[in-house]
Amino acid sequence: MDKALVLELPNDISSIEHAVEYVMRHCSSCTDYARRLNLNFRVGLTEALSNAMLYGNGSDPEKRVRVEVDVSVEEVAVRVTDQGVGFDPASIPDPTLPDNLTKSGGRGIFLMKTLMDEVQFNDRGNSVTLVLRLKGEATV
Amino acid sequence: MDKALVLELPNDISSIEHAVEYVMRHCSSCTDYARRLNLNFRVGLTEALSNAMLYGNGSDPEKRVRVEVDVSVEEVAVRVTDQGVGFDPASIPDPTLPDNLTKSGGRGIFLMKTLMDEVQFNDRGNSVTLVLRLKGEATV
Amino acid sequence: MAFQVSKSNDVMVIDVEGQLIVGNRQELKQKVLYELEKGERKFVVNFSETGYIDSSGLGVLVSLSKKIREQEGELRLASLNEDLRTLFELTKLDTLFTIADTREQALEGL
Amino acid sequence: MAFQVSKSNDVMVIDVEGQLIVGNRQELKQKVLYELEKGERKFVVNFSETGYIDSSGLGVLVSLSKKIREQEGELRLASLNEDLRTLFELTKLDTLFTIADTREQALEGL
Ligand SMILES: Nc1ncnc2c1ncn2[C@@H]1O[C@H](COP(=O)(O)OP(=O)(O)O)[C@@H](O)[C@H]1O
Ligand SMILES: Nc1ncnc2c1ncn2[C@@H]1O[C@H](COP(=O)(O)OP(=O)(O)O)[C@@H](O)[C@H]1O
Repeated sequence: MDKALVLELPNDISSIEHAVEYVMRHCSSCTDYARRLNLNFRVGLTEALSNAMLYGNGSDPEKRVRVEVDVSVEEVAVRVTDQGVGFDPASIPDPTLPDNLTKSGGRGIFLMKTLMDEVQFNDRGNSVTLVLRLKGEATV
Repeated sequence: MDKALVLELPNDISSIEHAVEYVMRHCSSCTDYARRLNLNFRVGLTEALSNAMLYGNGSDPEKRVRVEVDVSVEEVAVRVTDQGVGFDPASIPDPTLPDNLTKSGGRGIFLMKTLMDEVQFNDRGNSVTLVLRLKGEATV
Repeated sequence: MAFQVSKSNDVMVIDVEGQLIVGNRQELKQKVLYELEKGERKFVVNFSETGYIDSSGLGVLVSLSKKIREQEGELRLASLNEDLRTLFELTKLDTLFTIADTREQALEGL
Repeated sequence: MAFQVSKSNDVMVIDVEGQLIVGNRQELKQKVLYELEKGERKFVVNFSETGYIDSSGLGVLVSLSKKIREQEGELRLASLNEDLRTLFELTKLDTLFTIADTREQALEGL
């Protein structure tokens, strides 16, 4: 991944909103895709950042989150890496199953996967790469 | 310097404006200092970034600029580092001298020094730290 | 970013101005639970001024809805824009909530 | 970010909307030099819609002013807000330019 833009964020959930907005503005080729950017990308990145800060880094203010953004004409890719021990994303239950629908949590990774064109975790599970394609069919 | 926020920017002058705006928003304790932030800090950081990209990195698109931001209640400090060979800031002439007034260049470092409370270059000259104090007297 | 609480007859209406996200969901939760404890039972959360809800925002609505129903109250949602509605549809939460097109429609018959 | 060029009698007025900075100073330079080559001699750069000028923006104004004077023309600046005026004062460029409070005042007697 060609690291066009890199952010290292403090582990502070109040920094998420501005960071997401900044990354969105950085993607100047994205203006034609306002809806997919505003909904799909914004939600995907926000979920990845809050998981990194809350679970990966366990809300530890000393820890940091690294965000690598790579924009091309075809796609925008963002990798979010936390300093945690990781987890097994395959173990996350489907939040849309009737039994899970009334649970207050468990929708972050589902939304990421549903809204982004590609979601890839590293083996350890402390780094996730989200890809939104700017050409071709929109899935949602 | 406690690295509250770190940006690694592509060496692209069109990325300066959004980066400056993002850093300014990151400084939430700065809202009481709108004028000093909007004028002094914005100009100081913009000048440091464009010098890093144009001179330090010689407009090379492969090079990168590192921005480290540290905000406390007392001050906001930003370090801008390029991948160049550096220069001797003491050699820069005063652009307000009559002979220099009609030159088109040479005002960037002067403005940085005039508008920020502290401007410190490293020995090599490829890294500058700008400090804006949020308490006490405003110099400009 | 603010939650405006107002009363319309016996219904508490909460306008979400800005975002409902991980950073401020507790504030909404506390405001609604405070009114519930004071004895209020009918709630409308109005999203006409809302830019964005994340998964923890959705979560807080689910948990509030449960708490309100336990007290035999009712929570309705109103004025979701297209993006927000998509989020409810994807997560199937549109089947869990009564969602009205407008604040006025949400108030009708509550 | 845009430069609006309009003509008021025999004066070219350029409105700077947004910023005049390292990223777009060449655009302003080219627009003014184009008009100068076409024979225009009187210029007002109006900053009432300008958020911010950096040192290279100042530099481009200095170099344009020189080029215009070489052709026996005149460049005036107008409507600098307090922050922008401070930049001109700090760099002593307020002594180099005719700066009018408003666009109308700049046009008077040009
Ligand atoms: N970066 C991470 N590091 C460690 N665990 C994680 C990470 N991201 C997610 N998880 C785990 O996956 C679970 C599901 O996450 P998610 O789908 O976002 O829903 P929620 O945040 O509501 O729990 C979390 O509760 C957490 O246990
Ligand atoms: N980061 C840097 N690396 C190398 N040289 C620099 C750097 N910053 C400034 N300089 C040198 O200092 C000179 C003066 O810079 P400045 O005061 O910003 O005015 P200007 O940008 O108009 O030349 C530049 O022309 C350049 O030679």
